[in-house]
Amino acid sequence: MNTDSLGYIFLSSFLINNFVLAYFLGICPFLGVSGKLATATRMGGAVTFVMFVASVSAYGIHSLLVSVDALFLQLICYIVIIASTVQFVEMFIKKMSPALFKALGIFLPLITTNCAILGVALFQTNREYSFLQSIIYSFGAGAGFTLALVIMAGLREELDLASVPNIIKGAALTLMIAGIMSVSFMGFAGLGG
Amino acid sequence: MSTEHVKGPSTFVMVRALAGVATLSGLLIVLVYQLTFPIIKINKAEFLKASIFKVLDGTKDFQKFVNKDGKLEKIPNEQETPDAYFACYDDSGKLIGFAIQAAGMGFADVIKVLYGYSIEKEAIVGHLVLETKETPGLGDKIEKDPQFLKNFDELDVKVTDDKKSLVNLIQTVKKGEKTEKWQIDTITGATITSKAIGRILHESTKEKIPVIQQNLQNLMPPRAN
Amino acid sequence: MDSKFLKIDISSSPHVKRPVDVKKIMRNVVFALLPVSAFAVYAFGISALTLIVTTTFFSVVTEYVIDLIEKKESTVGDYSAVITGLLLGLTLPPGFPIWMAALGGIVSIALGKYLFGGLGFNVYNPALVGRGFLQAAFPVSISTWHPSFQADRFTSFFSSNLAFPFAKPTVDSVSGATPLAAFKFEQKSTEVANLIFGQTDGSLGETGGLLILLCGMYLAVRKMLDWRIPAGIFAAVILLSVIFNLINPEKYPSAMFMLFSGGLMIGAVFMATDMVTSPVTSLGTWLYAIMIGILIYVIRVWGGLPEGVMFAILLGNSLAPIFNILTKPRVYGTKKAGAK
Amino acid sequence: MANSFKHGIHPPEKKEISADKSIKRFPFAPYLVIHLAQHIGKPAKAIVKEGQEVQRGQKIAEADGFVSVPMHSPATGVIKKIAPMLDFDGKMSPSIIIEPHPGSDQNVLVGREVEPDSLTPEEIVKAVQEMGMVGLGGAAFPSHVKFSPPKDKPVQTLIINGAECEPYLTSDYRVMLEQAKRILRGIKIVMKALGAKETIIGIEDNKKDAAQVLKDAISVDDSAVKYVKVEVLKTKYPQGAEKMLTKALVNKEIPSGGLPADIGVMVSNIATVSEIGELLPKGQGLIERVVTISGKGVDNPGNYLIPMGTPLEFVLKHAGVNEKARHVIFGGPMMGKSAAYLEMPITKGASGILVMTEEEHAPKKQKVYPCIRCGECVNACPLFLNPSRLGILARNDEFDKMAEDYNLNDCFECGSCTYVCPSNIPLVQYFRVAKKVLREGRQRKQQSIAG
Amino acid sequence: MSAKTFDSFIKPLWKENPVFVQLLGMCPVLAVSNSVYNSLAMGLATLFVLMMSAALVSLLRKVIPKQVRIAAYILIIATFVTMAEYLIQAISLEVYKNLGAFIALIVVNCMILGTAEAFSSKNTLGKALIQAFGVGVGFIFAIFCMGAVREILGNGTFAEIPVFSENYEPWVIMILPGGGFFALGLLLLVFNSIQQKLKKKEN
Amino acid sequence: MDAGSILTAAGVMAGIGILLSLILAIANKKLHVYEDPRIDTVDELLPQANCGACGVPGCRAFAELVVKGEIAPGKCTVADPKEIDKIAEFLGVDAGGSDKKIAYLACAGGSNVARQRATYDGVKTCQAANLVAGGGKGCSWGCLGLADCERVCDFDAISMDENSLPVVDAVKCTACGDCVEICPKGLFSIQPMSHKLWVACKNLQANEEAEDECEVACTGCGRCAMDASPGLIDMVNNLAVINFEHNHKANENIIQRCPTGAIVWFNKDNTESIKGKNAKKIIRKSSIPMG
Ligand SMILES: Cc1cc2nc3c(=O)[nH]c(=O)nc-3n(C[C@H](O)[C@H](O)[C@H](O)COP(=O)(O)O)c2cc1C
Ligand SMILES: Cc1cc2nc3c(=O)[nH]c(=O)nc-3n(C[C@H](O)[C@H](O)[C@H](O)COP(=O)(O)O)c2cc1C
Ligand SMILES: Cc1cc2nc3c(=O)[nH]c(=O)nc-3n(C[C@H](O)[C@H](O)[C@H](O)COP(=O)(O)O)c2cc1C
Ligand SMILES: Cc1cc2nc3c(=O)[nH]c(=O)nc-3n(C[C@H](O)[C@H](O)[C@H](O)CO)c2cc1C
Ligand code: SF4
Ligand code: SF4
Ligand code: SF4
Ligand code: SF4
Ligand code: FES
Repeated sequence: MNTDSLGYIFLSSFLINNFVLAYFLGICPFLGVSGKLATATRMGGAVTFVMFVASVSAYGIHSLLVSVDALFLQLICYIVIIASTVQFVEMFIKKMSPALFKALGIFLPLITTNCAILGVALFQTNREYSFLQSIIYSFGAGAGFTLALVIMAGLREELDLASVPNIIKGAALTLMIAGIMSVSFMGFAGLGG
Repeated sequence: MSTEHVKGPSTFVMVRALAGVATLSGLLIVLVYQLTFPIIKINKAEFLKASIFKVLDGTKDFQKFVNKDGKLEKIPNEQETPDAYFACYDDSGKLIGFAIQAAGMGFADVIKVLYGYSIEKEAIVGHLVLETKETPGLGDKIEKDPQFLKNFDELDVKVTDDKKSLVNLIQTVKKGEKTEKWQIDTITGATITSKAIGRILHESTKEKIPVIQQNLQNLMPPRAN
Repeated sequence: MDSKFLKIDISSSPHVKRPVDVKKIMRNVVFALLPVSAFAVYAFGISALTLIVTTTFFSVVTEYVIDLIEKKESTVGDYSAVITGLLLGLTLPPGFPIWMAALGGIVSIALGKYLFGGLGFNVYNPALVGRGFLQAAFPVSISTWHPSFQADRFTSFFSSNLAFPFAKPTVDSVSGATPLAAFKFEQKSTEVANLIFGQTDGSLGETGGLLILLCGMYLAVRKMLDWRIPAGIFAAVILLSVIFNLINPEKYPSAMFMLFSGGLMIGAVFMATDMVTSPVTSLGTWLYAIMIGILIYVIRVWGGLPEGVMFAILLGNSLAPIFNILTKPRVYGTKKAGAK
Repeated sequence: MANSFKHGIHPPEKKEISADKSIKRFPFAPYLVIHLAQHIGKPAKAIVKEGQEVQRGQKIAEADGFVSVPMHSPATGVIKKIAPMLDFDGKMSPSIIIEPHPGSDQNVLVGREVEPDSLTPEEIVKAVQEMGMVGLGGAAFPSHVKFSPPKDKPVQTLIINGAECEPYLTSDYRVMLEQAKRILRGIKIVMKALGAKETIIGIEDNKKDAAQVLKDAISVDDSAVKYVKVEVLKTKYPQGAEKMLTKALVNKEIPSGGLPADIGVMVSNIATVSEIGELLPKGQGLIERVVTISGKGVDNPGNYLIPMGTPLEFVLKHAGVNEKARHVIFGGPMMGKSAAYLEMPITKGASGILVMTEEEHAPKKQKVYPCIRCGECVNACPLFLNPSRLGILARNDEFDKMAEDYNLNDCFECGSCTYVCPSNIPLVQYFRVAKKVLREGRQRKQQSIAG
Repeated sequence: MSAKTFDSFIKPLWKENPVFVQLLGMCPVLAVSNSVYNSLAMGLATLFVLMMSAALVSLLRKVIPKQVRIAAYILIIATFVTMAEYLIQAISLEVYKNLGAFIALIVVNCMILGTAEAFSSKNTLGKALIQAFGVGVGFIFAIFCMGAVREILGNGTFAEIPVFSENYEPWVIMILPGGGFFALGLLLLVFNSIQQKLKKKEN
Repeated sequence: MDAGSILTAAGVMAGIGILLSLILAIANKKLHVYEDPRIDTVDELLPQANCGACGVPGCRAFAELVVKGEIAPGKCTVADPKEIDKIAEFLGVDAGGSDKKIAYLACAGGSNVARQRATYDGVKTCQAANLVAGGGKGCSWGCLGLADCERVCDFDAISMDENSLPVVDAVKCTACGDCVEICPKGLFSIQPMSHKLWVACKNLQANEEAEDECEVACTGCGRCAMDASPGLIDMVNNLAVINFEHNHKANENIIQRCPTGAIVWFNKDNTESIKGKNAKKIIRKSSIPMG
């Protein structure tokens, strides 16, 4: 498969180069919000959504900066634009659909400053993805993040009831599981190649 | 108690503060950018130069070209393009070959390489991995394994007489089965990555070497700048 | 009112019990693994014997030591560590350095089992955690294959077996290729009969598919193994193989080849069936098995690596809790699944 | 294929010990203990005094409200005492203690004979209550309450439970073999009370001869032929549970937390209808019942007609208890309750007394392993619960979660899960504790059940 | 230095280590710790941003109203991150390549925002700097441990100096993502058990 | 230096800054929910045991009520009196403290004096054992000795003695009542420490019947009731029941004639219970053999 094809971009960001398990992005929420399956699913949805928003805004701001020849402002613009767009979207959703806000809203501020989101924006720029490619990339990354989060939540709900030794409980255990997950995701290496 | 005391400052104060900080930020960044830009530029150029020297022995200087409808056109060395041909000259200013970038899927992700093409030998005489996510210890053998590097002592990419295509396309074979000059021996333990290199070179040379050969006449004269 | 003529015991119902317990099941699995191990020794000689003994020994000792440290009653007696050790040994290539095998045994139990609280709580198959660790740590050693049935196999080791602890193994010149690698990298197919009867290269326990199948059937008949899991995996792999083989027999191998090559047989029969790490509902079990089957096929055919059984099972383990939740059966007398 | 339900288990039947022993009458014990609360509902009220002489069959306590039944004296004798006595749960329960007259001929007090056909449904219900009739299938729920379903939930189908799925027990089997006529008479009475249109008798296929006896009896009874049928069920535990039986016979599920009447059925034990068929026309009360005494701990196992109130001690001695006996169990081995005190009497709910030896009983102090998630219990639970998860939750004291997310309260404690569990986890016991704690609404804090 | 200020410097080193205890800034700790040099470079870059932004935040603390403080801090942090990015490129392109996008991602390292918010914005320049320095060193300590463990096991070298004999077989997994998780998990475990022992002693 | 790019930078950034601050300004219009800051202070002073003994779900909720003045700080049974005083002082209210209460156990039937009728096999908790024929103890009211109370006590106030009978540590006990709730035999009750007279038995059997099952059972002989001032002790169902409303009339003489020592007198700090002179001496150390 062509490495620039939309299919590959999705597959790569979803499984092969999973944001959490291969790129170590978004570890904070991965450790923090993976305790309950229900929360994890919603968090995943929210992150995916924000990634999409970030991807679109980053694409726009990048084009703008190229046109005024001020690429050195890229990072600061990304972070600021992403943060404020998300905040705006949050308010917007709150107005338009309280139900949706209830499901996603509480996570939004939490996500704004999360490396996975900024990562999507930066990587898509580095790789010079087109608009469409960028969007697919953000969805793949979001789906991958959600997958990792949901799996972890499933496992952790199970382990909540296990007699895990005390010193391992918590972050250490989650990290070890992530390690095993990461090894098992290595099985996807080379897919589509 | 009432909610009175939490009343915030006026919008103007906030706008002033943020706009102030933002402007300050912008200025700081520009300052550093302006200061570091020349150094970075030199660094990058040095880096590129070093890379090119590595893949084509004897290079002293180089010039960037792009393919415009089958014609190679000169562009400034600083200009970034993904698809450049670096013409390489020795100390006498003689065109000795080209350095070319190529990329393709490896074991884990895309591998980017730079390879050197010698006009004299009509062969690939060196390669350098620019970007790889292959497994350390395995995939990185393509940079370190002496036996694998030997493949690039002289990897034949002769063109046919009409200069439209290669006589023999590059091939990968199982380790120890290399019999022809256009074949690449794979690495045991990293078959996938080494095959990927073969494939990347195969694709790239198939397209680019004939173009070079067709344009060789126009480029041969000692360079002009 | 004198009623004290009887010594009475009291207990909660039920007062009868199926005469099967964990220890008995585990012991039977060990029995079922013995012929497979014996065949491995027959095919690969003392290297195989030493490797299997090493992994088993280190698994059991690790379990024992951790129990000591945790001041728990020793759980060595339930045989589960023996199974882990045996299976880990059976998944290693014949020339694998012994020190690495020992490390694998330790990792299997310590990281794969005790980290999670011991028997019954581990969410990943311990033997495969061990192997996964080894594969990621020593990818070269674990994909260096030696041919089976060498003449001197009962008298000498492969030189790489004997690497000094923590040192690089010497590279043997006689390394071979597994049927799957041969197919993937050299487009060479292997005779299916050879696969079935173990006349190929590969990990210790993965050659001789028929024997594994028979041992698995023994367990399935004794109801100590969930037949749905191997059945689901086989079904998925066969279906995909048949479809794609019809489309392009050059590129996509036959179903028989897929079934009997690589670790599929031992994985499907002995490893995916580890009850601790597979779903508990029967529908969940089917989904789990079919997903593993599909992943094996996808990784083998389209992925970078020639073999994907280990990854597929580990991924299946990851999803087992979610399958359990998704396939919660509808409780008698309720409307929706799990409704109150 | 025989009718059945999904899941369930197959414990060894062990019915051969007592299956061919016909019903024999038991002698009177030196004293009889009649608990006033041996049925579900409000205890009866004593209407006799200490020292009073009573005749066999005479009412000695009356129902206290609708969900309550009267008690009748099982023997002619004298009321020794009215005092609390030990019951199953080790609690003290108000009781009447009767000392039978050794010299008495023990004739049953003649009741007022009635012609069932002439009674209205309401009168039948009243008469059933007067008999002191409760379900003999084990739950001891007052029968007349079951015979008066809510008006908006009419019962079309009467299901007679002849499954007797518990191992060892054979009392219902003997009743079917020996009391076919009584059963048909009882069915007619109950159907009339309910206004039911048909009756299905469900019998497991290990008792085909009993099914045949009933079929033969039906075929010679002109009226029964039209609306009573016998269905053979697969032998599987717990086929005899109300919920399983309705699933197997009419393919309907009793809603969670609902009543059989919700789906237009009523389930009654075969011995219950037999007793009604016999006693109601005679106007007599329930003073004895058929009890299977079985297990290797007794030398004379069999099916006995035992007067209510006979103390266990006496029952055991009479059945030839031997020194290997260790466990004395009221009911079958799957759901029966251990007895700790041999002063305890036979009650209306006792369908069997098992006297098990140590070898026969589930091993003592079994090593409990952690749940290995083998799924055996999940595939055994007839109600499609997840005992594995419930057990793990119980160990973590997550009682609320058990009830809210995993339907704890649907569990009818059949014990199938515990029977199959290879890790020897005492699942049902956990569930009982959890249910009790929840019932009592205790807001307990962390306390590990495992100890 | 008053005892309290000293405390604020010492605490983040161990007792309130931003990584091991507060679990902040995990991403870079995992991602750029496959060698000692990389982790040191990352650590230093983070320290730079941490101190600079602490300084600026502290200086501007009277000017920035509470309501816009987060936005302002992000702006300030992003500024210094961008500066760091260019400075590193100017110093060594190689280092820049190895650290990859993670320099830019320092912006979103919650540790920095946390420090700015919790301490710098409430303290004078000097105190803020000392505190930030403590946090930064705590971070460097953590990422350095990771780098050391991963490089020694995964490559057989420490800061590119071989620590074992020539013949050492590296554990490749330690350099791979999986190994990153394992190493951090393991370090947390060790940290926790030391911590527990210390506590026991205290009691 | 390139003036153009400096201008661009400043321009772009200023623009962004203004945009951002406007957004925030709008957001800021939504006001925060006001919470009394004193709640935090009080909350911090509470022990955070969240035991619920005060009758309020959790310490935070308790703090809210305290601040509102709806409950006295002293109602927290767990907190150190010093902390309570601090809270009271901080809020300027009366501490409302009271006589310290602890858990009293109404059973003395350890395995050395009480007979076991049947051997229980199963889940080793009192709750579970109680559901199996009451646990098999001869005295069906007595302590099962499987230590549910010990496990449930968050304050380590209960320990099981060598005869499997729980012993309450009066110092550690906070009267949270968890043991009262958990005991399936209902043997615990929370009593002020000023109650020195105590019947350590719940057996309703009489005379030998009771003594047969447990050597220290209350046999219902009624001697204590006779010796006490009227109204202090009632005999109910063969058991002496103390009427604590008449506590002031209690004295150590009441227990002296008790034949089994079922009625006891606690010493000053409730560390020891004293039996009457006539109580039979218990010398057995090991459990009573079965059968
Ligand atoms: C963790 C891991 C990483 C791997 N990385 C690479 C890699 O970077 N490049 C590669 O060609 N093969 C890689 N492999 C593949 C195998 O090591 C092996 O090379 C492949 O099976 C081909 O084997 P052969 O060369 O002996 O035929 C990796 C395998 C594992 C388990
Ligand atoms: C409060 C209550 C009301 C009941 N009402 C009826 C009823 O109206 N009709 C009926 O057929 N059964 C009724 N039952 C009986 C139960 O449905 C069931 O038949 C009885 O508990 C015995 O069932 P088992 O032996 O399967 O446990 C009632 C039970 C209870 C606890
Ligand atoms: C698990 C289980 C098994 C049961 N098995 C039987 C049985 O074998 N025979 C029977 O008559 N009742 C059995 N019962 C009781 C029935 O559910 C039902 O209560 C009874 O048949 C109602 O009739 P009755 O009220 O006349 O006793 C069982 C109940 C349960 C919960
Ligand atoms: C059918 C069956 C298969 C098993 N397979 C494995 C296995 O693949 N790996 C393993 O470590 N243990 C295996 N075990 C043993 C046991 O379940 C394992 O040690 C637990 O996962 C440890 O908690 C198996 C047990 C049974 C009964
Ligand atoms: S006891 Fe309850 S959970 Fe267990 S099988 Fe029976 S109904 Fe299911
Ligand atoms: S049968 Fe026992 S071991 Fe198996 S899943 Fe159920 S509870 Fe767990
Ligand atoms: S006092 Fe109650 S809870 Fe405590 S051990 Fe005795 S019976 Fe159990
Ligand atoms: S559980 Fe009982 S003994 Fe423990 S503190 Fe609470 S009241 Fe006191
Ligand atoms: S550092 Fe917090 S999400 Fe990456």
